[in-house]
Amino acid sequence: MKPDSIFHTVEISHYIYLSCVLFCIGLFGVLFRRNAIVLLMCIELMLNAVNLLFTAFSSYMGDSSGQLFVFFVMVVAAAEAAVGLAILVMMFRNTRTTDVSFLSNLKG
Amino acid sequence: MRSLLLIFLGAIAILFAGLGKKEIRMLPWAIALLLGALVFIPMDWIANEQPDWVNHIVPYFMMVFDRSALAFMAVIIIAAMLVLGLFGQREITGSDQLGLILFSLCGALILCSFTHMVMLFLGIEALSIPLFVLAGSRKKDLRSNEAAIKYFLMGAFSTAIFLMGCAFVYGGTGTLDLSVMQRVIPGSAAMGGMTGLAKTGVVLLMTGLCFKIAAVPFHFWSPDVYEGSPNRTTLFMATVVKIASFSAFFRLFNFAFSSPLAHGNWSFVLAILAAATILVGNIGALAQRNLKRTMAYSSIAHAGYMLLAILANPLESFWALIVYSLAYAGSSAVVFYILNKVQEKKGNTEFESFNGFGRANRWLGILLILALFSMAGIPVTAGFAGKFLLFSAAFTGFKWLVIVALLGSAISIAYYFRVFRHAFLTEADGDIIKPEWQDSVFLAIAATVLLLIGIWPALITGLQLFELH
Amino acid sequence: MSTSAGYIPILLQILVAVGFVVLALFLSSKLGPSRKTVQKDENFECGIESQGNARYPISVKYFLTAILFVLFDVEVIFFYPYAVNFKDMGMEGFIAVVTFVAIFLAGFIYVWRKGAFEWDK
Amino acid sequence: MELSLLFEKSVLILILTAITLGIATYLTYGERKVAAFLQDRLGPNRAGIYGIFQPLADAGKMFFKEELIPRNAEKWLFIMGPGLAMVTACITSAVIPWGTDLVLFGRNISLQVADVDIGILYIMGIVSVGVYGIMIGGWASNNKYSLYGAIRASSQMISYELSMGLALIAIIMMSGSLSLREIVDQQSGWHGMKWNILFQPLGFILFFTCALAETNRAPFDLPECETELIGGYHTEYSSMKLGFYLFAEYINMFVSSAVMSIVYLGGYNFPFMDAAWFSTHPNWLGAISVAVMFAKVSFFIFLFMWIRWTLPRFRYDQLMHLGWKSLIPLALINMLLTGLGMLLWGK
Amino acid sequence: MPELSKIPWPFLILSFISILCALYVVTSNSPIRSVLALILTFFSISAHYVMLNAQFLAIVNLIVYAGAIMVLFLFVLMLLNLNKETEPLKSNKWLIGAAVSAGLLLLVFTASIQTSSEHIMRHPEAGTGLVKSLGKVLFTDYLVPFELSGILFLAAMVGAVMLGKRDAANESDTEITGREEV
Repeated sequence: MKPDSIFHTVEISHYIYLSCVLFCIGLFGVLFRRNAIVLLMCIELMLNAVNLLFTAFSSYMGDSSGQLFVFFVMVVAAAEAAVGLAILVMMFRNTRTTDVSFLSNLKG
Repeated sequence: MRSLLLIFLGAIAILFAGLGKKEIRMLPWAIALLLGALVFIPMDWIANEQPDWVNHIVPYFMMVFDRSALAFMAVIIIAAMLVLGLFGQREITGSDQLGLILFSLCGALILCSFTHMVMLFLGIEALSIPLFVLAGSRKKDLRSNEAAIKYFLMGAFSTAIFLMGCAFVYGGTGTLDLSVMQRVIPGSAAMGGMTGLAKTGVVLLMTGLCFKIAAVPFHFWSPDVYEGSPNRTTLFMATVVKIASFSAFFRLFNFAFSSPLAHGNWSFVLAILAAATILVGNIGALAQRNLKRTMAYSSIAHAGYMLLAILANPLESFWALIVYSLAYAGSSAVVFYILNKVQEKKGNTEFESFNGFGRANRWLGILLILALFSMAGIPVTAGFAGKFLLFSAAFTGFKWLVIVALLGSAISIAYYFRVFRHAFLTEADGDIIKPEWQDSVFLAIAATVLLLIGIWPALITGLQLFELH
Repeated sequence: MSTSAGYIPILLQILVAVGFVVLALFLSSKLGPSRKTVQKDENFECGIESQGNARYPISVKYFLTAILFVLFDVEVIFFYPYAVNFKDMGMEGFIAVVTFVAIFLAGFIYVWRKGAFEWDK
Repeated sequence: MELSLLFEKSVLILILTAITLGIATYLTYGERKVAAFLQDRLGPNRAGIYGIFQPLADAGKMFFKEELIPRNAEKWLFIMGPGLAMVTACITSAVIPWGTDLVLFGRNISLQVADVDIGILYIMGIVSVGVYGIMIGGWASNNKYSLYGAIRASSQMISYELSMGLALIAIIMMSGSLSLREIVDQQSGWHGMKWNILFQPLGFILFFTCALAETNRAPFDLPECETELIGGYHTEYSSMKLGFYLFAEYINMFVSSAVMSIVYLGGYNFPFMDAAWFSTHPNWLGAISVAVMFAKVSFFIFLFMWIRWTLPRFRYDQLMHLGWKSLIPLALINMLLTGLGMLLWGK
Repeated sequence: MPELSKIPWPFLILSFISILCALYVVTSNSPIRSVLALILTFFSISAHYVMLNAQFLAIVNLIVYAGAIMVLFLFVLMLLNLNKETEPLKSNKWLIGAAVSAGLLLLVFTASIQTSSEHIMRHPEAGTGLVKSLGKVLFTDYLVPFELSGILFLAAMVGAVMLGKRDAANESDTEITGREEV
């Protein structure tokens, strides 16, 4: 049981694959779902995939700027989510739904 | 720097000054603030001794206020002044909206001056987050709500894609600093240009930014959002946000990814996007029956033209982009002002509402013609100067694209003419609109900008920008 | 101990906790009697029949609290890396943080004056 | 990490979990005895001498009670709620150092499950995740009272989390590290009496108030105030699931007492622990330090109970006003003053 | 694609959990369950961070995402009672379209990874992810972004209050339902 050595045998490409897969799952959700809250969750998932990728690069390259970038992504995502959910609640108060397809009042 | 600080502090001051009061006129203060910020720019311009920004980045600052940044900042502040000046009298109810606009403006100014991906990202967010709110600022209006939610979802989604691009570029180059990136990104010749990671990253970055500027095929959100948002916010999005995004696009792609090897990797994709944007924007605009939607599509088309500047040699295209942005901001402001006034009278922005407008209001009619001419790119207006400069800058590298752009401009004349026809050639009696004196001042400024640059573009292009490289 | 390996005991503790909880829940569900009746499975509403759906929308104040919590919480997170480095950074770092606190306070006071914390109205 | 260390940690974890559960069980007894003492009654005195077996009987009963799941409830979430509450309560103690190192079988054995770099942030993280158990349980019950209880609980917990974090920052500025072990060791000066509470009295009061609110203890027990909400978020629960919610509350109380002892009262430090004799008898030192630690924890637990049986309950608006309008500004001021003080009079 | 047998098992298990939970997030019909699955995803990603020795990020991820943002999501879902509202899923056409575009993107990614990424050497230095070293960089190199994010929060607060607060002028305006709260 040598976890340190286990960590060292993970290659960077594994992390890239993983976060690409997560990103694409999130993207799929954004394209497929239409409940606004679920859409927002899928976007958060995509952001997390990005964060994972940044962290992997940063810690493999021994460069802290990637991790700081992730820090900023996280905090900004929080601000974004806060504003987004405020908008959603406002919309819900007017329409009683968060289904995005309801938004067909505006033609595409 | 000083302008940015001034606007930020002013925004906070305005927020707090308006607290707890029902009716307070903060608008003059906001405009004074912008004027103050604008005054700083020539001062900085003169003081600016940096010949080459790459080697003179203030340590730890992540922003550099070189002359190219200052030029964009000036355009953006002028555009913001037009937005506030022309739409301030009725629509702004609280100081919170004004504060949000100013915060957003801070983000826009950062997009002119970043030298680091973190600043680019934060700038985009600082620009967008207040706008999500502003788009939905008419809380009871369903369309405004929907515009807000759409704009928000598209914004968040494009941010995710943009960030993925950042991550790939970071993996491919090992840095987030633009000046380092510029050195690293070509890769070694043995590896054949950029690494695969960096290539994918650049394409993803491009995609993310194309969402922001509403380039085809990532434009689908913009007509809805433009139509649903309050008019002032729409104008802000169409001018300030678009110009700031282009500034970011220009800075990122022409500084960080500008080496010949790298350029070849992304320029072709971008050229195709530009061509598609021009065609889709113009053809889409033809099909509309509503002036606000037409303007939305025409703004997509304008984004297409402006993409030429990013493709072309930055030394030539920089001033072209500035002139074009100014022309675009000025003419949009005029058209949106008239559109807003008509909407107040008639309740909608269908073309029919404009019938007889030009006969009823002589001066506004002339202004409308001027603005439309400028948008269509007819000589002696700023729009013509901008288009001419843009097309000639891009002509050396992308002849076919310039031909597409000319074709697009030809199409655009058709729908601009339709506005003209409704406003001047129909028999109906239009409503008489009396602009308040403050409005007249700003309309006059817009008109002056359009005419002056149209007649004498060297006023701007003659400015000495130090060597970009 | 500042490597990833230091977290293995935490993982173990999580496993132990989860194992205990699952086991106890399972045991208690097997050990106890199970005599279901219609009335016993009703929701409790002080003895009368329950009225309507229990999950109906609720005051917007709670959202506002949660939204503001998210924003302030993230700002508080920023202070931790500072606090750890506080001694090394001296006055310059302190001024930077005071600036940030000023912006924080500006937001806080604004929100306060706007009445977002008023619960008695 | 080699196997022997892993084994050592496993034993420590098992002992710790057992102690935690035992303490949680006996805290119910303690609470009733304290209440009886304060109200001049006898309290439980039937099962065993002084009723000492009462909690065991209670716990046994929990197992054999019928399990009720309301028809309209979301079954899995309903079960998950108390489980989550219990798990989050049980894992918080992982970073807490319980005493100085022991020397057994020629090995240095640390009485701390994991000394990680993020130390106290781990506790903050788990506390912030602790909201879910209550929220999910309350919502899944499909009962109005449960939902109200859950909303109140979560709003209250998130509100007080802010000032808790801010109060901690002043401490971290003094210690320069997030590791709880470091924080304790730095309080060992002045012959083991250099406790943080001497420098941070305001911070201590803030933290203590927040701890009361985070554990939903009186006077902040609005989520379960019987007069308004029947049982609050656990109205619909019975048998072991109810037991878990109650246990989780007591475990949280225990752990937050431990955290407060460590952060403000010097943890396992005791006066004259630097005596020369101890350096040659590390195991005595370890044993006494553990005893001291538990004495401090007991003191805090008694304080919790004392407050519960003395103070009346807040109103919800008072609770939120206190959290947002008083504690947060105070915590900010405390933080800035600490920073300023340390810069000016260089510590 | 790398051979599965060569990948260390802790990484494999964690990745499996992440991907499974992520799939559940996008396919589940009940938004509440999506939220819970997303929280689990965040936990597994935090575990990845720990494996990468980015300890500070791991805990910030938990506090910010799992402890704050997701609480907000759960609040919105529970209090607006959105769970019962069955979301009509888009048609199969959409499903195929979405799957194809996501798959294509994944292919592009895969292609780009295969041509490169060998150049990223593993750096043995372990200290970059610790609070202390990150904090040092944050308060020197990243000072301007730090202050800027303060501005961003200020803007977000103003916006959230503007949208969320009832207008004083119009009392009947904004309460979500006729029924009052607790």
